[in-house]
Amino acid sequence: MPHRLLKFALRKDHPEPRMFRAPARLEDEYDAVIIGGGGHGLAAAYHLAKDHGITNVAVLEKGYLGGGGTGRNTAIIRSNYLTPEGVNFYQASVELFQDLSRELDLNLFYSERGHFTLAHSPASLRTQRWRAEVNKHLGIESEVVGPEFIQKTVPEIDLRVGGHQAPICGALYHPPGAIARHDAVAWGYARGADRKGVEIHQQTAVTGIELRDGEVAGVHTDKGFVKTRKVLSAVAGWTTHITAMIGLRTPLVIHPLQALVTEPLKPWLNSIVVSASLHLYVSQSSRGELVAGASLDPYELISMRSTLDFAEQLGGHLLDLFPCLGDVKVLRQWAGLCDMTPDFSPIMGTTPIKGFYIDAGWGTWGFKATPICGKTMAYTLAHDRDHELIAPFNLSRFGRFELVGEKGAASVGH
Amino acid sequence: MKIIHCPINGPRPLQEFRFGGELRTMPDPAAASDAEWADYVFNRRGEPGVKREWWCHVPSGTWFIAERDNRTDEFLRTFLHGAGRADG
Amino acid sequence: MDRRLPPRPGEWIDRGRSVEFRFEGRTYRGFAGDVLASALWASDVRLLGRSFKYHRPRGLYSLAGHDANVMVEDGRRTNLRGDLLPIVPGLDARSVNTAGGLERDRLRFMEWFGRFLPVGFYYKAFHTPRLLFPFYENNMRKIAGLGRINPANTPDDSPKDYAFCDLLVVGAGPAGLAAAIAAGESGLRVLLVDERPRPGGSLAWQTGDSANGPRLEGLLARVRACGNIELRCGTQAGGWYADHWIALFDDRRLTKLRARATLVAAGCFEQPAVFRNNDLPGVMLGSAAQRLIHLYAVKPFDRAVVLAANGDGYRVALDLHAAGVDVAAVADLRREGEPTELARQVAEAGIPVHHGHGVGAAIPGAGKKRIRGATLCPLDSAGNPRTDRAQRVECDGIAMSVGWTPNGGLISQAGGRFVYAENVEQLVPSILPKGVFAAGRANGVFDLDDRIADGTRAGLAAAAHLACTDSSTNGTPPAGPERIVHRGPPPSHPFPIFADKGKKNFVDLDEDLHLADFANAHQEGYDNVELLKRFTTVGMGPSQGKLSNVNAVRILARLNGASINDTGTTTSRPFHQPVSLELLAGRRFHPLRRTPIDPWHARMSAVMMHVGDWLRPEYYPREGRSRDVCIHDEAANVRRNVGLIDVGTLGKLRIDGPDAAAFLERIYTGRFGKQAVGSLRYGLACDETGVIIEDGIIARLADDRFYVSATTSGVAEFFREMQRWALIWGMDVRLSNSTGQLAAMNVAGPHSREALHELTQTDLSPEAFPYLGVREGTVAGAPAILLRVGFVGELGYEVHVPASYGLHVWQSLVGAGERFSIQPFGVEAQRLLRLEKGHLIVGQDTDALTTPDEADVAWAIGKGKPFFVGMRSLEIVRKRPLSRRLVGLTFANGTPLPEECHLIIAEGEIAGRITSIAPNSTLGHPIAMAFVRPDLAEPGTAVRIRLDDGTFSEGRVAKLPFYDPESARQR
Amino acid sequence: MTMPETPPRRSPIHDLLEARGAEFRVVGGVALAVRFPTAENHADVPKSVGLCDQSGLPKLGLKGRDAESWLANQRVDVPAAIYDSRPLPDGGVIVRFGTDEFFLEGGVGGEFVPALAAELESRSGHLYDIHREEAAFVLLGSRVGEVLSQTCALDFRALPPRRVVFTRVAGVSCGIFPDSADNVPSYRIWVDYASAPYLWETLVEIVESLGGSVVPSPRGRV
Repeated sequence: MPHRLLKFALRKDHPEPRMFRAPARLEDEYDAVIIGGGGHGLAAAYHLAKDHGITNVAVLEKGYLGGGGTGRNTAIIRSNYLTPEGVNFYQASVELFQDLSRELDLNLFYSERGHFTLAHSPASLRTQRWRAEVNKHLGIESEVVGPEFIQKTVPEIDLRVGGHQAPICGALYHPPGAIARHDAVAWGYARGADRKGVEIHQQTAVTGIELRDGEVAGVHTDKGFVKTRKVLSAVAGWTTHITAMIGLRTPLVIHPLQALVTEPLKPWLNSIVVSASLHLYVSQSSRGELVAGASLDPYELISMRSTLDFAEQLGGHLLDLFPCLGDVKVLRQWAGLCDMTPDFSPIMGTTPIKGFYIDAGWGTWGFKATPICGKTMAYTLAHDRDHELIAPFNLSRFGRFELVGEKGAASVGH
Repeated sequence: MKIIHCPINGPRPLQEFRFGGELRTMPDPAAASDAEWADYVFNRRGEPGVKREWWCHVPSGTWFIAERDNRTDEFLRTFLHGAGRADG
Repeated sequence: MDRRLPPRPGEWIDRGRSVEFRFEGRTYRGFAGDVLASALWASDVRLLGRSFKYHRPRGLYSLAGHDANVMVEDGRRTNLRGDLLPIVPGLDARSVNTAGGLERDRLRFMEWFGRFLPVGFYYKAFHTPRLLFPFYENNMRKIAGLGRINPANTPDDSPKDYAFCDLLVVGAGPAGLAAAIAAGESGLRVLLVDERPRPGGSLAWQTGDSANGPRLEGLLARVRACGNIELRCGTQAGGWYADHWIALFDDRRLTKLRARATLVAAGCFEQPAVFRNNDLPGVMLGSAAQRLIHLYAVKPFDRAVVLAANGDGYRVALDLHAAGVDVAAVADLRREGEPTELARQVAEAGIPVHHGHGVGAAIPGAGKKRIRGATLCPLDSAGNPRTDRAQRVECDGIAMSVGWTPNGGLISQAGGRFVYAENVEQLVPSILPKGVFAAGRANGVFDLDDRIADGTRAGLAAAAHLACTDSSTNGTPPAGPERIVHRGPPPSHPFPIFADKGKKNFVDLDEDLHLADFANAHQEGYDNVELLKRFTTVGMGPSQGKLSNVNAVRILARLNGASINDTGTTTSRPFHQPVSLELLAGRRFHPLRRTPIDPWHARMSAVMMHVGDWLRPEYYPREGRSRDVCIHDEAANVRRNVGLIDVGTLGKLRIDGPDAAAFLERIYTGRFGKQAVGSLRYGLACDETGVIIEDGIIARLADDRFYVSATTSGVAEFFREMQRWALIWGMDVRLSNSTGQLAAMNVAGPHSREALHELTQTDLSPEAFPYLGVREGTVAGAPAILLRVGFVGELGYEVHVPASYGLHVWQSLVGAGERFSIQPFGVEAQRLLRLEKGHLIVGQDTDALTTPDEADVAWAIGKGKPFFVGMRSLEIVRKRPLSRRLVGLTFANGTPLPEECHLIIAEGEIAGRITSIAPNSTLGHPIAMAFVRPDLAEPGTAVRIRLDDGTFSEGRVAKLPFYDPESARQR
Repeated sequence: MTMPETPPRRSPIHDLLEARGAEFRVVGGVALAVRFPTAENHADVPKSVGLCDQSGLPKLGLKGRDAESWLANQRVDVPAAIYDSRPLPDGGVIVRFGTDEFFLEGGVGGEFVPALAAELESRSGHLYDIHREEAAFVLLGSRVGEVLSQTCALDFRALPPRRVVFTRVAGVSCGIFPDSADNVPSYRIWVDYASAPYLWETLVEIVESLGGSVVPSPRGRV
């Protein structure tokens, strides 16, 4: 029995201190203001303090910690991307994740499950091989596997997909693919940043950004104005709201992404299973629930409403793949917001506006990048220069028509 | 499921429609600078608010324009391309 | 011992039909109409399940579908709610989530661990050392979870329905019935649903008054009398979606309802009190006891204590008394007690009432499998129990009637808001979205007559609303009768929560959360309702917090010293009750498209492959020949004799009108203005970023009539874009997508001319009908468009005819080609032939970023054109040096061959990618197409390709095409 | 060289009907299923629901600025509003699909549409004929509504008669034409030739689950 638990048992009162303070009021000035108290913003705050000694930092969250994409995604972590730029970036993130529970002294339930991307056609198998080869070239565990391997690893899968659609002819298999307890990632970074002196202000909404001669001079909030020369926008699905405040044009459009969770079941599904052509991804949480999602909603919307269409489609596709789940009950459906880019790669780093830094374009793949975004964006703020890992993702790439083609031959992310 | 009022086919469920993205005006390719052209090709007005968008009723192949609030998903009005110009 | 009561009016069981079933391996009897929990309770079984975390004994609690601890599996299905599951003959139910059965569950030791497992403990332990976590997690996962999946199970694909009505009324209780009648009688098409198997709602069980039976009958009679009300029982409104799109679930199917307005009269969920051991079998909601008595005729206890904070509790006491239960005491949390008539009746029944008292604890019996007593404690001024002055009462049951919360999930899903109202000490709807109405207890109205009046009011309001939305002007409806406001003392207690040193007073039974957990979470900084929910997981269990969220918010509000309204509530999401995947999925439609030649392919037992929605012949298998050999032979026969392929899936478009040529010049990269009538040109199309998205053949039939082919999987989207561009540019063109309307086949090979000649009057001589020509004529009597194309690099004709003639023409060609040994060939042979010819396939040899320069098809771009889609972007792209180019590769026979998408490696860097490969071409050696770095694009350059196993294959860059460079054969 | 006769047009579900043992007769160049071996006869249909194939009837699509005037010159009664219809002399129907787009379907054995098509040879101006080869299925009987409510998200009780609606049935785009006659609810479904076998098999399954059946094509429109 870990000593931590004994400690709880033997103390009469509850021994745990607050994980993060609730500062009474905003200071007049900060060295940096981070908009967004999700995983990315909190990780950036943590690394600003830890790596660069910049602690006079305020994280402004209009709602509650991890209430956006961090708390709404399906917590899949992987690095089997298509472009070398993407693979290197996400691999650095996976490596940070693997040691993050220790680093933050919080059990994030980082659980390596193995990640299948199913191929239902020779064309999609080609794309999977493309990914596998790029991955292997960069030292990532990733390979194309045949139907037999899939069946052996996940016996419940019906490779014929019900018989009315193209059968499964193989998959990209990525053993390090993992899931984690997403909320805890935000809490852990919040505690870490808080202990290093960062101020976290929840229920504090940014209402404007003050520019002087085209440079950031401060931030207006519903709790008053604060001076600062550096602002990081780390609000994913709410980015267009922030960029509109300073007239910064980007390719970002917001789409909802929906997910659902079933009643808890005894463990049976150990892998993460993704099927692009069925618009489906599913894993089983450590609580036993099946957590499943689909591809983006088909039109722009900055609202987190649910649709029945989604639940019907996903229910159908789950049964196409796992016919034995007919009796399994869906508890709850919900939605999050995805800030999509044309090339399915993020938009990170410096912008034409001095002092305004952006961490956006997280679409459906933001959670897995949390640690590396924190590290690289902190570096970028500290040095006012893009960290080399994120240089390819600078907003300026569109002006140069130098896209980072994660879309490949077009397939869904997650 | 949303109901969308197609100017030709009347009120229909969302599943009969396809979203066509924001209504954009192309700058004169000859006159536009590279930067202006890239802005036209890639950048979008993605911020919250009422937008003019293309929608297509698939079964009948009818393209039309909708004014929609992308926060509430409320369709304020729909009209055929060109018809909307007169009144703004 | 049989706890069944004598027959009573309105009971839901059919005593004529006795049902034998099994639970945990033992046989019991009940009646048709019983649910598992009622039938077991009737047989004096009280241990019905174990809890999620501590495996504490749990019994019947709400009997309203929220008893998440009473979950069973029946051999096919799992996680079935014991308080919803009807018993049927042969039912063999076993409790989920036990180790070695319910009685002696080996996991009951978990409770002893409880003190070691504070809230969120798992975040704080097991993660170090890192290597051990997988071991810990494995065991945690085994302990967590409820039922097991049944791998042998197969889903029923029950059909789904669409339905339509003016007004949906949710809940067939007094308010709902009255609302439906009011709306129906004012002419609306009303659908009235209730999740219970019979209508009546609380009239059927709560108000115990003998007048209620007739009263219910009266309301139901009016519903029946009114022609336009449809009543559906056993139907839950699972979720509200945009524009009154509502998911209705019964036990068989999902009905997708489109209503014009929604009226929620779904009543309330009774809320438990929190005290020590408030979770043990025998402690239940007052409404559960009443449901047992009135619906299932089961005597809940022998000796009971009623914990009351409202008149409903006194009603419960009287019902228990009438059912022969010895009611030992009513503990009324209210110092002033019950002001109504009920107080007198209870006194007359000789039931002792203790004002200002609460229950300090339930006293467990052996193994905690039932209770044997309760401690009654006076409450101090702060409302805390004085345990020092506790008096002990023997009893085997405690019924709790301390308050309610509205069943308003649909209202908040529709965007409505709730506010905490002091006059009822609970949430009531404050903002109702347009077209959404609330009535009855869901609306904070509790008196029976008031509820009926409120239902009528809401029904009329809905009618008025729809009436004036009809008369176009979406003005607000005329105000109906005044909103009815609750009179008398509040039906809910503001804080029915009693602290206890130990950790056995449960707030959330699904998740085994007790009071201390909330204080601890709060101390750690989870002081916001959403954070608290996520950290403690309160409300995340199977009953989705229906019995715990309200108390959780009350606790948090106290901890924050804030009001309920400032503390807020968590948002309700679909579904009202969990819904099985097979109901959600229902019957699925998988549309498939087939060409007119499909029956013939079937007769030849061709191997079909899915291409988008289409089925196409991949190849035609032959006895004793491998797939590769068949494909190779099909291709070889095209080169040697003549082959026939079904290309009916190709996009087939008509572009007509005065501006047709000008339009095509804007869509495609090439020039068509001067294209001669009767001729073909290759068409290449880019998107606005300059990326290749389509290619095809453009045939000019007349000055103002073009016939255009497009790719199988791209045509639908591409045609839609064409339609949009035509609108934007305001050009005078008529666009038609005839893809499915026309059959198309390609007869290709040295003998194709002779074969076709038999069937047409069109002059096929090279002079009259040269390569890249198009003619309109007839083939085998059918009107046809003939196109001389060279996709596979041989003399060939594409024959396009109306679909209804397709099979006839195909068969005629097969017949006419017989003496030239014509053979069908499939998609794979065609891929091989076109590869030999160096023709790219968009989507295989190009990707999401490929430009014409990279694909080496810049020749297809018309020089000096003023505009085409993507042109301006290509100008910008061309300012950068080219990063890759599509080239041909040849391989020496015997070398290990790469597969498509294997990478070309140069100086340890990625320098390209195989896009297409043909291991056994008709050229006698393997060939491929690949992207390579421009410095490697020179013909003759050797490139190394890494294979799966890390070894390398070597190929040489070759000039395209590989086959017949002068294109002599196809002329 | 001998030129074959113009062959009979073939329904996209010809083989499926054949498999049911249908007897065919060529009426006006169309192979129509006129009898089935089983007791599937018309009489019961109104009580439940019948499904009938009328594909292969002569069709014609016309587009262009001059389409309307040309039709008028051919003495065709041209519907005024989009999706409105008018009967054709041979029992067929003409529907306006757009401002200057029309769809004509001849009646069983009717000669009107083929004759009209022949006239097109001598056309002039902006008039374009488009191949129309939609399959045509007829759903009829008192339980038609149940078939539609399982496959289509439209409230058919709210639709005006003899006006075409374009919607989706069982996931495929269709034109639906309510042409109920003598109190027998009836809907004509036009669907892409390539999707027809799928839609037919789907509808047959549902029709039979409701106690209905496949019925032979009557002479003329139901």
